[in-house]
Order: sequence, then C-alpha cells, then structure tokens
Amino acid sequence: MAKLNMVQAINMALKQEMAKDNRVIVLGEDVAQDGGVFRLTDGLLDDFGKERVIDTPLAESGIIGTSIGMAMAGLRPVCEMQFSGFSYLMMGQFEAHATRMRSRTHGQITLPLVVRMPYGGGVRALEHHSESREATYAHLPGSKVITPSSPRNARALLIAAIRDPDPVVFMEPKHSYRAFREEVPEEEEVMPIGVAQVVQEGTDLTLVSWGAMMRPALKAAAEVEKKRGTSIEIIDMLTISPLDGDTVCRSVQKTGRCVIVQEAPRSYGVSSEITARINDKSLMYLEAPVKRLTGYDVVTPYFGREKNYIPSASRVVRGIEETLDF
Amino acid sequence: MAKLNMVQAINMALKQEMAKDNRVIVLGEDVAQDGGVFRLTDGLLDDFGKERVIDTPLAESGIIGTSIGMAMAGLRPVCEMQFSGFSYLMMGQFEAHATRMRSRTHGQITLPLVVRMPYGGGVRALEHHSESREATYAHLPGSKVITPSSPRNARALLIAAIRDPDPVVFMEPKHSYRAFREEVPEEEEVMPIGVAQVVQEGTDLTLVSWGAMMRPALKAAAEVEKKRGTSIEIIDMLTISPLDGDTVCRSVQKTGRCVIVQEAPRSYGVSSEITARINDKSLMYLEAPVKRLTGYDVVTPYFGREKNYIPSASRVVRGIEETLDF
Amino acid sequence: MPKKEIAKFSISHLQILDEKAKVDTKLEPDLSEEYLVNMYRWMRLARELDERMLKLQRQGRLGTFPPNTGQEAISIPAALAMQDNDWFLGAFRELGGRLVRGEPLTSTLHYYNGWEEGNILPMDNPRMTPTSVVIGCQIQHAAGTAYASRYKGEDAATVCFIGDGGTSEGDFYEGLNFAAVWKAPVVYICQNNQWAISVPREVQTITETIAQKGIAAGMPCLQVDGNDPLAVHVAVTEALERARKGEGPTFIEAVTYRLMMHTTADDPKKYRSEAEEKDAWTREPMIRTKQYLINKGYWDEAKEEALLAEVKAQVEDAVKEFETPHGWKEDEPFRHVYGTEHPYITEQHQEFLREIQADLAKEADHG
Amino acid sequence: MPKKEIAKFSISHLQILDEKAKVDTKLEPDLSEEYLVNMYRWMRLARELDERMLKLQRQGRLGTFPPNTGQEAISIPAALAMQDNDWFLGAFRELGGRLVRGEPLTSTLHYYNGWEEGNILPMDNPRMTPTSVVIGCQIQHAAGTAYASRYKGEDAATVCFIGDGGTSEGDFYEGLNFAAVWKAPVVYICQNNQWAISVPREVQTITETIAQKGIAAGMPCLQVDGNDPLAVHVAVTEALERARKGEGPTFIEAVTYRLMMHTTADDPKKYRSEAEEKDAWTREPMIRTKQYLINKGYWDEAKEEALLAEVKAQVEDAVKEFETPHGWKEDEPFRHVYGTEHPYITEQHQEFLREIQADLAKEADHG
Ligand SMILES: Cc1ncc(C[n+]2csc(CCOP(=O)(O)OP(=O)(O)O)c2C)c(N)n1
Ligand SMILES: Cc1ncc(C[n+]2csc(CCOP(=O)(O)OP(=O)(O)O)c2C)c(N)n1
Ligand SMILES: [Mg+2]
Ligand SMILES: [Mg+2]
Repeated sequence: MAKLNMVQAINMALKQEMAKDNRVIVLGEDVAQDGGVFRLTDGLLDDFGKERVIDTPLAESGIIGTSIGMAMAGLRPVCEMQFSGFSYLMMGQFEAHATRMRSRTHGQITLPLVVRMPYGGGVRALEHHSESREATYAHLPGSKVITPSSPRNARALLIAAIRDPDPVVFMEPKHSYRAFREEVPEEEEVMPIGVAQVVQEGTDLTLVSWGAMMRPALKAAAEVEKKRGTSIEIIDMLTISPLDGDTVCRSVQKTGRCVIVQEAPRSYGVSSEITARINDKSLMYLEAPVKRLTGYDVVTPYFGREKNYIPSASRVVRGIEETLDF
Repeated sequence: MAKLNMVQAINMALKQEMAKDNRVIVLGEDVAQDGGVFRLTDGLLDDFGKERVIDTPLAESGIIGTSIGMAMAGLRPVCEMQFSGFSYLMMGQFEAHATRMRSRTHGQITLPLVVRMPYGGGVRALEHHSESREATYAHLPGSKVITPSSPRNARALLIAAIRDPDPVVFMEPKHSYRAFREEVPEEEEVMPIGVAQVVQEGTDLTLVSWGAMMRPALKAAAEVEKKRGTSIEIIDMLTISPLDGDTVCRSVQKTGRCVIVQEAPRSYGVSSEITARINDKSLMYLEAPVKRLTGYDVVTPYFGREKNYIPSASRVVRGIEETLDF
Repeated sequence: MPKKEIAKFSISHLQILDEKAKVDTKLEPDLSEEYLVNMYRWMRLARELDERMLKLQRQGRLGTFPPNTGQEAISIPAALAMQDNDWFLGAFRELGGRLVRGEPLTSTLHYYNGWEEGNILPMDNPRMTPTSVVIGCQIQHAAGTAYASRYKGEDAATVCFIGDGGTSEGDFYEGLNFAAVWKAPVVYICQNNQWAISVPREVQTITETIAQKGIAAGMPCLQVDGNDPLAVHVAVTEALERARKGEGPTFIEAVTYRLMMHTTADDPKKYRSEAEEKDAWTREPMIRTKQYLINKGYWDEAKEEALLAEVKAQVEDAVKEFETPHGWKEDEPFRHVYGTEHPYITEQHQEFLREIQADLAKEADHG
Repeated sequence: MPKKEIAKFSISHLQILDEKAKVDTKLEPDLSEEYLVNMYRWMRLARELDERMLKLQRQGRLGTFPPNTGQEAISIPAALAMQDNDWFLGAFRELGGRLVRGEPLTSTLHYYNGWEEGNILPMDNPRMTPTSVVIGCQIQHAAGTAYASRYKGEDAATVCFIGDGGTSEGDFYEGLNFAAVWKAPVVYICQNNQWAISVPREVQTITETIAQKGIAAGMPCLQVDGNDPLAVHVAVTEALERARKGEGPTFIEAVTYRLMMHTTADDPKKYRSEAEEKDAWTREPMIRTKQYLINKGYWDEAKEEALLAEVKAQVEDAVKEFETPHGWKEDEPFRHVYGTEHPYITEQHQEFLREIQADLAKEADHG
C-alpha cells in the first residue's frame, strides 16, 4: 500500500475508473493540459487522450449542462467546478435537470454524473475560494452529496460516486488535499454512499463531523480522552445527502451527549439537520443539548482573518467539555 | 380599509413605495406591459413609465446582475424572478455580489435591492413552478429572506424590504395570492424584518409555520382547540433569514411542545433550523420531540399528485395530537 | 474610425414556398408525394390536437399548456429530416415534432395534465427528452448528447430547439460555444415566433436577426421562413449533413409567429393587437402547404376532408384513452428519487402512505 | 444554398503605434506631452508594483495575486480617458487602471494579503468596485450602473473589463444584451491576453475574433492592439463619446498577452512554451511607449532613470506602510453582515469574541 495524500488518492480513483470504463469522461476548466489547478486530474490527458479529458470553455453552467447531455447519452461524465464558490453558476442546470430527470421519467432517462469541487477554507486563498456551503446542494432532492475526509475514503467514495446511477456532488475539502497522507490500497476499494462511519467507538459522548473538520475533531477528542479519560464515539458523516441520521441517533442513544463540528455558517447548515434528526428519534436520550460548533453566519472573511472563523481543535475541546459538564 | 388579496396588497406596496421614492425601479420578465404573469405589477407601467418599470430580456442572472449594478449606483431595484424555480439561474450573481458587497467593502458599497419571487405549490402548475426551497437562500450569509403569509403582512414586509439597506429575497407563497382577502390599511404599515410574530397566544403547544402553510396550520389549530380545548400558541416566522429563533424558544419554554409545518422537502429545510435553535436554547423544556410536518425528500411531483405531498390541515391535526399525547 | 477589416459575416434568409404558395423552383427540394403528404398529415394532426387540447383545458379537463398553432412547419419537417438514432431535444413548443418522434398523443395529454407518466416514451432508450421548461438548458444538453454520439462512433446528430426569448439566456450562448468548440454534430433551431409571453422580439434583443447570435460562437447561421416547411426541410437537411460530415453545428433561425396565447394561462390582449394577430394568420403554414400539395396535383378537397376526419378520430381516441382512469400510484415519486435505496427515503415513504391513509379516512368521515 | 442576404457585419482592427514604435500619423491622437508622459508614468508604476508584488509573494509576504505585466496599455489609457463620475468595473487584471482611478497602492497590497480593508477606497461614493473574482458578473453590473447613471440624469458612463476566457460565461452575453437593449452608456473592454489560466484562446472559442461576440447583442464592436496605448486611447475615447451621446454600448477587444503566470499559484510551463512567451515579450507595451515618447522628443534616458527611481520609491513607501502593523479587528465581519442589527448575529458575535479569547489563552499556555 502506498501512502498518498488526498490529491493523489482522488487522482488514482479517476485513473482506475477511466481505465475500467471508457464511458467515464473528465471535463472542466484546466483539467486536461494543466491537470487541474490542484493537480487532481494530472496525467489523465496523457493516459486517456483529449476525447476523454476535456479542457472546456470557461462556463460552469455549460460544463454541467453538457455533462447532463453526455450522461443522457450513456456516458459517465465526471466534471469539475474549479472551486465550489463558482458552482452556484451551475445550480440552474443542476436543479432543473440533474436532480430531476430520473424522477420525471420514472427512471427511463437517468443521469449518472459526478460534479467534483474543492470546498472550504484554510488555504489562504482569494475571496470566493474558501466557502463551505455543502448544505446548499444537500437540500435538493434527487442529488447526492459526498464530503470525504481522508485520502482513503475520498478514493473509495469517488469510485462509488462514478458508479452511482445518480448525480453526485463530490465536495473535496481542499484544506485536506495535501494536509496528510494515508495508506491507500492499490486494489479497488469502494465505500457505500449514504452511510456514515463510526471511526471510533465510545460511550460518553458522540462527536460528529465530516470533511476537513474531521481533523480538529479527532485532535480534540484525543486531547479530551487523554485529559479526562472520556470515551468518545466519533462519527464521520462522509455523505451529507442522503444523510445517515440513524447512525448518529444510535450513537446518541448510547452516549446521551453530542457535539457536531461544522465549518459552514451555522444557520441552515448540516449540523442543524443532524440536530433535527436527533430530535426526531433520540430526543429523550439527550442529557445535554446537542452542541453545534460551527462557522458563523457571516460572509466568509478573507484569509487575513479566516483562521478564527474556522472551528479549531481547542474550540472543539471546550465544546466537548461543556457538553460533558452540562 | 379595503379588503385585498395578496396580489393586490403587494401591488399596493409597490405603487406606494414607487410613488414615495423614485429610486425604486421594478424590473423583470413580463412585469411591465403584462403587469406580471400573476398581475403583481399591474398598472405600474402606466403610473411610473418605462424607465422605472422594465420588461427585461429573458435572463434571470441578467436581471439580478443589472439590479446589483443599479443598487451600486444608488437605485433601489425591486426585481422579479417569474417563479422561484427559475431563480437558481441567479444564484451565482446573488451569492457572489448581492450577499457580499457590504461585507467586503465594510459598508462602503451596499446593495439595497429586493428579489421578489412566487414560490410553492398548490396551483396545478407545470413542473418547476411549484417548488418550496426557501432554505436555499436562507443559508447564504448576508441575504435576508422573507416569506409573508397574508395580504397585510406581505404588504407591510415588502415595504420594509424595499427600504432595507440589504438584499432581500421576498418569497411570495403563490398559493396564497388569491386564496383569501384581508383588511389592508391605505396608510403605510411597515413590519420589522427578522422578527417572528405570535399570532395567537397559548400555553399547551407551540405551532410554528410561515408562508402558505400558515393556512392549514391555523385551520388545524382551531380544530384541535375545538375538539380538545387545547391552548395553542401560533407563531408565523415571516422572516426566515435572519431567523428569529428566540421567539420560538420563549414560546417552547412556556409550552414544552412544538409542531412545525413546512411545505419544503424535509432535509435541510427551515424546520430543521428551527428545531436546532430549540435544541440550542430550550431543549430541557421539551416534553416531546419537536414534530416536523414537512414535504418529503422527493422531487416535487407534478400537479396530478401534488395534493398529498403538501401538508394538509388534517395531517397537522394528527401531528398536534400526537405531540400532545406524547 | 478608419482601420483594417479583419473579419466579415453575413446572414441570409431562405424562403422557398411563400404565403401565396408560390414556390421558388430553383430551391425547391425533390420530395416524393408520399413524403410531402405524410408531412402535411403530421401538421394537420398537430393542429387538430392543439385545438382539441385548448378546448379540454377550457373545460377544466386538462392543465395549462402552450399552444403550438402556427408553428407546425418547423418541428415537423425537422423531425422528418432526422434519423432514428438522432437526438431530438425540444423546449416546450415542438408538439408536432414530438409526435413525429414517437410521443403518443395520450402522453402529451398526461404530461400537461400533471402526470410524470406522460414523459415515459414507448420505445426503450428514447432519443428524445421531456419538455425542457427551464429555458435555455437544452442547448447545453444538445452539445453533450452530440459529443457523446460522436464519442461512441455513432453517425447520430442532435436537433435542438429554443424560442426567440430563450436566446437571451446565458445558457443558450454557452451551449452554442461548447458545441462550436467541440465541432459537435448539432443543429440548433430557434423558433422565433416574435413573442416571449408578453415581450416582443425587439425588446428581447436589438439584433437585426436572431440568427446572427451564432456568429458569437463562430458557427454557420442562417434565417429561414419558419412558416415554409420546404425552407425548413432544406435548411435542416443541409445542416444535418454538415453535422454528420463532422463539420460541426449550425444555428437556424426559423421566423414564425405565436398565433395563440403563450399558454392557456396567458391573455395576449394585454400586450398585442388583434390586427397584428390577424395579419400573422395570413402567413400561417397550413394553407400554403395544402395549396402546394394541390398545385403539385397531390391533393384535393376530398382528400383534405378524409384527412381531417382521420386526425379528428385519432385525437378523439387519444382523449378517450387519456380520460379512462389510469390508477397510477400516489407514492410513485418515492420510487424515483434515486436509483438506489436509502433508509431515510424509505422511512418517509412509509410515513407518506400512513398520512394519505389517514387523510382519506378523515375525508371519509367528513362526507 | 443560395438565398438573399439580409444582414452584414465586419470587424476591424485598430493599431496606431506598432511594436517598432512606428506610428500611423493619420490615426495618431492629438495628446499633449503632459498627458502622454503621465500615461507612461502610470504604466511604469503599475509595472514596478507588479514586479514588487511578485517578489513579496515569493517571500511569503503577500498572498496569491494575478500579475498584470504586459497589460499596462489597456486599463491605464482607458482609465485616463474616463471622467471622474464614470464607473470603473474591473475583473481582476486591471491593476494600472485601478491605481489611476484612485486605489492606493497599500490597498492593493492589503487586498491581496487577505484583508477586506483593501477594498475600502479613500473617496466617498467611489465609482469603482472591488475586484470581481467570479468571472463575468461585472458585465451585468455595468449595464446596471450605466442604466442608473442615465436614469439619474448624469453624463456618466461605465467602463467594464473582462478577460478572453470570461467571454465564455453566459453572464457576459446576457450583460451585453441588456446593455444593448437599454442603449446603456457602457464601454466593454475584453483584455484578450490569449490565455485563461492554461486554456488558450482558441480552445475557449473558435471565433476569428473575440470582438465579433458583440454582434450577438447588436452592438458596435472592434478589435484593437492592446499593447498600443494610442489605439486603446482612441477606441475608448470614441466609445465613451458614443455612450454619452446616448448611442449605446461598444465592445472592444484589446489583443495582448499574459506575460506572467496566471496567478502566483500557477505554473505556465505546464501548458505553454517559453518560445511563445519570448515572442510575446517583443510586443509588450512599455518599450514602444517609451520609444514613442523619445521619438516625440518628450523623453530621454535621464528622465527614464528619474522616473524609475521615483516609482521604485513610491512602491517602497507603500510596502513599508503596508507592512506596518494595522491592528484591524478580528471581529470586523460581524459588523458588516447586514446594515441592521439582529440578535442572532449579535449573539454569535459575542460567542466569537469568547472563543478567540479562549483560543488565545490556550495558545498562551501551550507556548
Ligand atoms: C429560465 C426560465 N425563465 C423564465 C421562464 C418562464 N417562461 C416560460 S416561457 C417564457 C417565454 C419564452 O419565450 P420564447 O423563448 O420565445 O419561447 P415561446 O414561448 O415563444 O415558444 C418564459 C419567460 C422559464 N420557463 N424558464
Ligand atoms: C465563474 C468563475 N469560474 C472560474 C474561475 C477560476 N478562474 C479564475 S481566473 C480564470 C481564468 C480567467 O481567464 P480570462 O478571463 O482570460 O482572464 P485572465 O486571467 O486571462 O486575465 C479562471 C478559470 C473564476 N474566478 N470564476
Ligand atoms: Mg417566442
Ligand atoms: Mg485571458
């Protein structure tokens, strides 16, 4: 097994699926010759040629719109939005067609396509390059939204996304692109979409996160465990639509306490949905309010200030302790 | 006081504000000569002329984009998206500029503009004409989102929206356009943005809704009160961003039980956010889980089926009784 | 300012059969009697269905729909010029073309009466998409289907429609540009019927022609008389040949007129004069097409009556079938959110079934 | 197919000062020594700042930014041709023009170092917007500001920029169409620098020119040598006159070359040859502009050295000021979400202050 960072792992997934299935086409801005501005698609052009790896004109709606057409005609486009901050330009097409075609034709026409996009902050980027707004796509029925957190699950989930019969928004936490490496098996590994993962079992508190926030969450959990011998169950949501609330509820029924870590603004974010799911099925097990450690309802600040606007491990530690001491 | 329906009340608000303030410009598809496909802007062209009431080319992004430019230059555009289902085409401009300009210039450039759009189902319309997705805009920091429920509050809130210094998405429940009439005073009436309204005080249960769902909610409340002598406190959210969670929390602290009625799909909707707010501040007062009566996480069905997909008064009655009997 | 010219463009207009049924024999396509009569038959059928649907809608037996009357000479000749494996991507005013491509009349009726079932076509892997209500989107889909056809080594092309108003959407321009850059086998047809609901063509854009918008993508573009089925046939046929030869997309503006209301929810009196409408009726396509057949010696009043009776009957049968109870399931949408199962959807599906049972029970009590 | 021509268009190219500094005296604008020297001074300042920023970025003293080197002859002559009350709406590669319009050098530096404070301009009601990162949007804003200017009875016009890649966005086309329909006083300038990050102009669109995209909106359009400040001056000046006369918008393609990396995060070696870059350097604008001044008798090496020293010093001072601690508040964003107070924002503001206090305290412990 090679130790890969998330960029390499995603690149590996793309190469392996493209080698297996010539219906898979990669398109987007700067994905071919340049290999993507983050090098996610590096080498694909050499391996698969310009018919399958396409530098498109600069138009997000056009990228998804043509991908939809390709998918209608039996291809499996994997298109890229250069940054999630520009993906709003594709929402018209995505909502009107990608998410609905199966439903309106009762499955006669389906759109197996993947929209990859880097999201989130922490890389000192220009404005519009640091937003975390995964809930926006998760609120659209008919779409699936995945937020991997590590090289290994990113690779396994991207393969699942490419093989999935429905449109998948694959949101890559760009802060994690090169933040760390992980063993990733050469042989194929596929993870299920729509299933959260209990990455550590515990009995005293349930700690939930996804994407780039898994790192401060894990760090904080370790610190609290060390400090107070607390047993923390840690859940990585992995998919945020359709959301696996049951795994969280099962855990909360055991621990009675829950802390959710979210990078996105607080209102109408994923932590609100998870909290609502806990309310629906596990309210009476709660010994303390679900603690939501999130970004704030402010416009994402420029990178000069961003550090304090992204939940830190120490903030998570405090949140965990407050919830334990409630 | 005249008895007006919501169409007339909104039309009245537009006429009164345009008469008062010549910075107010109305633009959109079919808003001038035709008076809007629902006649919301009827008569404006005659009263204010084609410089102030503009039939634009057919381009939603262009409508919001030019409105942003007008607002930069000191006008107060009130633009219309013909249906909320087409408003996704304006999200790029709206998110990138409308919601952020104040923040990125620390208020040196501000964008006082209103985007009006009919939303929601129940009018036997073609596909894409019946969605309820108000949370989509509410998740964007820097935007305000209003969902009036009656002729009178629609008129008073639209005036507030036009005078507001920030971009406001004004989502009009088209099902309520002509559903009923209400006394609307000739003289100016303005309601505050960001404040929910307790439309009826009660002690046993808190019933929360907004927009078109206020009608089945009120009907159901009356029925349960009659049937079981229950005292129900009814809250009309009116604004969903910034959301007034405190009014809901105060009520829940009193009643200990809460039912939320939402037309939109369940996941990542407004009821999830309200439930999360209750968790944050009033969890320990809850005697039963917050009951979320919502649309389902399915693609909005065509009108042949839509009836059963929109919460009905009798469904709300059952939800209230289950919550009372929990 | 004087400077050197580096690029020149021009737009031409093609008309072969004018409103008086005068035919330009130099341009007249060589079409068999059978082909022409068949084309006219489809035009009649579409007209008949359109008129019948209007009545049904007015009687509350059908939902809102956009009448096609007056535009029969565009999508029908285009559809007839296509191969089976070509893609037909419409907007929402290509009734005739959809019928030619195999949409059952009952499906059209079910679609406009609010049932997804109307979108399900009888063939497998249909190469026609449902109505594209959100304006402009299909232009981009077409670049994608065309790219896919070539990628798969098929000789299939894509024919894609849009209205004059639709050409103001950014998606229209983006889609044209993608298709041109990819040299994709697409034929784009703008049905310029002069109106976008209440907005006239000249308020939509100040260009002399809609056709010239193709210049922005560097694709061949021309204008044809959209009430002239021969001109449409020739333009589409030549464009399809270019597409199949790998010469890339073509943009065709077909000039016509929306003779009826935008949709049954619209009232044209608010924004246009009856005089304008009356004048437009003098150029509508049916009369000249019928006269052309007569002049050719292919047609007479007897045949006309027979055809009218035939299409009436066909439409009547469709309406009957449409109105026989179908018993489609209320919970169908839950089965088609995803192609995979998910517990949270299943859970809501169960909840939905409980809720409608309870609602029905309650309604039962109350009456 | 033979048919009648109904519309004709052509695109011309304007060059007045060629790369050898040869001037076409018939087209040469009558500009004073002062005007020309001032223009050159701004060009030098922009070039100097650009080079200094690159060094700062490489030393980790500045964030990512898009170098402007080679494009000084576009936004600077354009900005100088404008009135104070005109609107300047840039994309993100108009450094020189922004400086001319009154953006302090320190603001540029702060903006690219991640501080919103860099967007706040020293004048009130500035008629220049911050960088528009999301590509294409500003084209539509410009139609709006221009409409507003006319509505308010001002004689102000709007000058708006976009890149060659940006012209592929739907917003670009929609915005042009709105401006044309409204006959809005706008001058659109496309800085065609041949590249959109790694995507070359010919992969972006197959049109012979970018200029011809204006034909799709029915607006006058032309191409100019964007490395020739005289051509840019003339084209923009005439377009501004048209705009103020109420004759509507103009679209100008200014042909130039992106001599440096797209942004400091980009590596052009991945996608273009050094030979191509070297060749482009032979056409860059500074050399010919300086030579033109010399030929005019307005300039010599002594003046050049003095100017270089002056702009270096000016940039140095700006860098010093930029690097002196500013002490801007961490919680500033909470004050600018809305122009009105809301308890839920206030509540989060308080929470934020508590959290950063606690984080600081913790960091203090740990080190
Ligand atoms: C994106 C979008 N915006 C607005 C509408 C509402 N609408 C439906 S049809 C129409 C006018 C279309 O005009 P045109 O493109 O000329 O087609 P026609 O109706 O004349 O066939 C409008 C504005 C829509 N369906 N989609
Ligand atoms: C809507 C949008 N999509 C993608 C990007 C990412 N991006 C930034 S600059 C750029 C290329 C722009 O090329 P061009 O318009 O030619 O301007 P230039 O950089 O050459 O000045 C891209 C793709 C963006 N900023 N906005
Ligand atoms: Mg039309
Ligand atoms: Mg460029």
